[in-house]
Amino acid sequence: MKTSKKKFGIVIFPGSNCDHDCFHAVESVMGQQTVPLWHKDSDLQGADCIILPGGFSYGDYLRTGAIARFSPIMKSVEKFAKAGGPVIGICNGFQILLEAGLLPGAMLRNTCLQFRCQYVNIRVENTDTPFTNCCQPGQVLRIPIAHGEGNYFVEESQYQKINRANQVIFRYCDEFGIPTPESNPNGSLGNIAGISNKAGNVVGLMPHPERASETILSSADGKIIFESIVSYLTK
Amino acid sequence: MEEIKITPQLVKEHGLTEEEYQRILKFLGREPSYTELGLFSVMWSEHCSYKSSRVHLKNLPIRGKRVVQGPGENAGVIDIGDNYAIAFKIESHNHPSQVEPYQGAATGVGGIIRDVFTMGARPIASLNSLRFGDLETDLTKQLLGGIVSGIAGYGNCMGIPTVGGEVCFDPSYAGNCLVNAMCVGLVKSDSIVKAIAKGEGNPIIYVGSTTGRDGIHGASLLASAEFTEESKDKRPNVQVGDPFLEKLLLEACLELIEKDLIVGMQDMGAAGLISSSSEMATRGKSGIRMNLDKVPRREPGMIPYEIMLSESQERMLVCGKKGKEEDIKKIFEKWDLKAEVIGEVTNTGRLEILDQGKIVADVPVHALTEEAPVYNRPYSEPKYIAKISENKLKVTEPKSYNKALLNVLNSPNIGSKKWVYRQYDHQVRTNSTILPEKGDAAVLRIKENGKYIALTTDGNGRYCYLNPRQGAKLAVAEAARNLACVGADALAITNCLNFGNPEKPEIMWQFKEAIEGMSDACKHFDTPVTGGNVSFYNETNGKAIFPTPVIGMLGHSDPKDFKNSDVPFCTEGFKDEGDIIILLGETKEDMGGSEYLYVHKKDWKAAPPSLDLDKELNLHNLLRESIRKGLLKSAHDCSDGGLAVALAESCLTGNQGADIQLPANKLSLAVHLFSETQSRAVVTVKYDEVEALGALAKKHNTPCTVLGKVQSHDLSISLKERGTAGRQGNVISLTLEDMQKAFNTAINL
Amino acid sequence: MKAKIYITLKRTVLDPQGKAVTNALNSLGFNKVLDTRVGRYIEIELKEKNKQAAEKKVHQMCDQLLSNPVIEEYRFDLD
Amino acid sequence: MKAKIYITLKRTVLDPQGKAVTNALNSLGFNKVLDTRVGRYIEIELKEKNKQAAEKKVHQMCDQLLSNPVIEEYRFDLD
Ligand SMILES: Nc1ncnc2c1ncn2[C@@H]1O[C@H](COP(=O)(O)OP(=O)(O)O)[C@@H](O)[C@H]1O
Ligand SMILES: [Mg+2]
Repeated sequence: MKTSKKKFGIVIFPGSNCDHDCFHAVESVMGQQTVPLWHKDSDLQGADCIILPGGFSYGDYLRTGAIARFSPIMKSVEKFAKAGGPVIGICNGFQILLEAGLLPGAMLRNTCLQFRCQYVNIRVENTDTPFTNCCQPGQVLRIPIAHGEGNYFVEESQYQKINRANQVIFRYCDEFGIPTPESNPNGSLGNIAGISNKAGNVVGLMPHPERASETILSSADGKIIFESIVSYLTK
Repeated sequence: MEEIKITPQLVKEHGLTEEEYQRILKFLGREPSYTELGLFSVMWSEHCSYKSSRVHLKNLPIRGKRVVQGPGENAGVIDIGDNYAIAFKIESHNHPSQVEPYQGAATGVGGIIRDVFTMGARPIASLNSLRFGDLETDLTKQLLGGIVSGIAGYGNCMGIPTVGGEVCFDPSYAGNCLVNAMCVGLVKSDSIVKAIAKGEGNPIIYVGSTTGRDGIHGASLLASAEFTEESKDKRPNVQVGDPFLEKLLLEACLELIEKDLIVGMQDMGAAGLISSSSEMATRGKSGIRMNLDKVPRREPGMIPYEIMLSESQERMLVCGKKGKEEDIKKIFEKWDLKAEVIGEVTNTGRLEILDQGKIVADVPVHALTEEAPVYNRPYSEPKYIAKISENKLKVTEPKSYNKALLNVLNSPNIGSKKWVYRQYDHQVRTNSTILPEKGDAAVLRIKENGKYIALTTDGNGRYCYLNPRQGAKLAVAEAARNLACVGADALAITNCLNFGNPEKPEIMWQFKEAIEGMSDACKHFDTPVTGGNVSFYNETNGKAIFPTPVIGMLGHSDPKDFKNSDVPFCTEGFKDEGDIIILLGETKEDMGGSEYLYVHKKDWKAAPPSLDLDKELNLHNLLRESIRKGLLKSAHDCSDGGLAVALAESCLTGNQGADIQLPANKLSLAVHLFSETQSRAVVTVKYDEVEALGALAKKHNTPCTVLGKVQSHDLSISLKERGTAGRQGNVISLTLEDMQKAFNTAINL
Repeated sequence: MKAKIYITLKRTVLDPQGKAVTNALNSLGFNKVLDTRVGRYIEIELKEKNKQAAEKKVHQMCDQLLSNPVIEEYRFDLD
Repeated sequence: MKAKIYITLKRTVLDPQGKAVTNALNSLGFNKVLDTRVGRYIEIELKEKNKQAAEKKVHQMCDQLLSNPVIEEYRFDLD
């Protein structure tokens, strides 16, 4: 019998530390299925969606995400992504996707030069993706960040391109949805909090939706991202 | 290699007294080798042997129905039901942090985390308690910046949320900052691991990072001697932490335990290989034979002395089960770590150390550990104490009460610690239900059994300086009150005792008094001590810090005891306009050591606040019962900074104002607003539940006074009737923005 | 053979760390500091005698791992 | 004048970052990499013509701010 549950593959790199949180959000909160994917393996075990969780893969040594992207599992993730499979990188996962070239741009240190753990507001810029299809256009989500290098950078010409192609998925904003300099916690170019690839099936974001998926954790706004993925996979 | 000759000078340089050396000769029946001298020197150091504190620590209450593991293991363990238990402990890293703030603090965090996972527990939260000199000085800024980023750097990378703590400033800590780090872990009650080595022939396995020359004598010399100019030369001893490696070590060790492959394990912290091996053997009443050729090193040419004493970080010693060596190695390989069998358990009761085929040390294990010297050092009351108890403070009224409140809110001791905690990942693991500054204690859910735990660290060096016995009692009371304010039962404590040089009778007196005060309070609240740490010699150029016992307390809540089981806790912020603000407890004149006097540079050196333990406990029971019945919409401890500060904080946290009508009493207005009388809390209820709370307060024998109501935006405090200061009408009127500005810029580097 | 690799942010990339250091130096009284760029310095010990072979290898290492071409550039010495 | 400053961890100090990079390079197939040390490289633009004066200043900057004498050492070039 075919189960209606969707299978989320959650990659574990040495130094990943939000893997537990993703398992919890997907399994206990969303009631979906999960499978751990060890970085040394290359079998994605039939996962419908891949999550690269947050943490400090390889201690963030050299550059965030720089070493992790060479893991054997990443070759399979790349293939999966090229074939159109949905891949979401959260925080360190986003940094790995950038280093792997699956997403354009690079991360610099936060302009304050400190790690920042705090709630931020982000505006949904594109609802036509597997990760945001349940959101209202312009919807403001309250989700926490926790990173030292989330200052997104890309060359000006490239920035124009991703803007035009609607690849900017989330921007830091104030509570009314306006992307002000004060609401930008890390100096990110254009207040970018999350982007996708051209095809829209690979997304990276610095905020942690898995940390804001239950009201007891001060916000459940992040759940809509997981709901979007499930609804996309169910279609 | 040429054997180094033991001379009286060399013995002295190892911090051993003549009598202690004689004792070594007796145990060995011969002169020690250089290596053996080193072993005794570190194992008998204050830091490892607790030789000055042991006689007093014995007086602490350690028994309780939930205590699974009391003092003596790497961490205490408290039962929380459903086959789950909490392992927790606090530890100091003061001197290393003063020398090298970032790495000192980072490795302090790394060390306490290892203590917890050594027990088989998964670390789920960290806290810390920090003390610095005056924030205005460059040195303090540099230390604060380095230490906070060191704690963040290590804890964030480990994926352990830093959920709480405290930061205080006083010139007494200018040359000797305090960095106390606490870690809390969750363990299945039936898989607690002990730091034990037993079973003849079982392998002794070394895992984790390589051994280098870093940190040799870190424990014995840095932490067991006063801080002088000379200490700076010991800088090469500073260790560098590798949180990434520790994360791998953590995962590997927990996997090891799950697969039931080991007898015991211990981290290599202070005094590295020698302390871990001798302590494990002591607990197992066995011996250990080790071959140093097998120890993985990072530097060539290391001699046995250095290998045994190195304090390189991120290393563990495991006593495996014979025949499981390959399974054990496989797990470490999975995590890209090496495991090396370096010895075995024997039944000789001796520690035998071989290097290149030769025996370089052969000593009875118990001589290093259980039979280390114990001193009942002389103590006497310092002269300043008499002066303090006679001192009557003159509290003058400020020109402007608005300004006075803003001054206190702007004090770095009272003001927002956001600059600190936003650098810590406090949400990873998705259990943090009360975030920093939202309540009086951190509250974490335990997904595994549906229960909640509450955590806090508290200590007040100023109170302890004024009266060490009272100060320690107050610290325990404050911790328990913080837990009561979030609705939790207080279960147990761990403590970190930061004092000066114990060879001085005045310091020893402070220590003994503090222990007795702590002991009284712990008995009263039924919060046994499950472990802790003593840090002596916190002195710079002969001047001691304030005696500073820090209490780390664990609390517990079961949602089924709460009317609203979805939210089994209470936060401190005012919630809705119209809610009624109530003071539980009674305000008296307690200005000794108060922040109000301190901030305004007035004489504060008089008796600290008094404390009636019965009244205090009544308050806690009242808070818990009313929170669990769903009566309270907010609760906030009223102590540091006094009533005015408690009200302002609840306004700021809740983003609401308050309209307060102070009832007149015998107190002068400044005292009424800023007195630090204990056993009080500011709470709110819905307007139609005032009576219900009143009835409960009566039941718990606690005064209950309506102060006013929550309003939007402004804090306004008026005197209802003419008070002794001859005033009436409005005395404080501040907007949220006024207060925010003062509160949020108190610490801003 | 030893490779000494210098990795710096491209001129077009804003360097928040460099800016902070410039400010800090200025406020310490070093008024003549106009600009600071903070980069990475990597020393690699290579078991390789042939300089040309080493050069090729180090280029590969830099391109693949040590530097990120989106934001950084590198140069190196061999000796 | 431009100062190029190289800051490295002292030899006796553990370099976790260097270790991780060595491992990564090895597993990428660069087997001839024996050891890696990761340090910082700082370029400072100075409004100073006198080389000796500049030298003195840069030493001061390194001692006071740029390097951490407890665990690091530095050297620099001027040009
Ligand atoms: N060193 C620290 N680490 C983490 N959190 C801290 C630290 N210091 C203070 N905090 C947090 O900041 C908040 C306010 O601190 P403090 O004023 O000391 O608490 P309290 O008023 O309960 O005594 C608390 O949530 C506390 O846990
Ligand atoms: Mg406070």
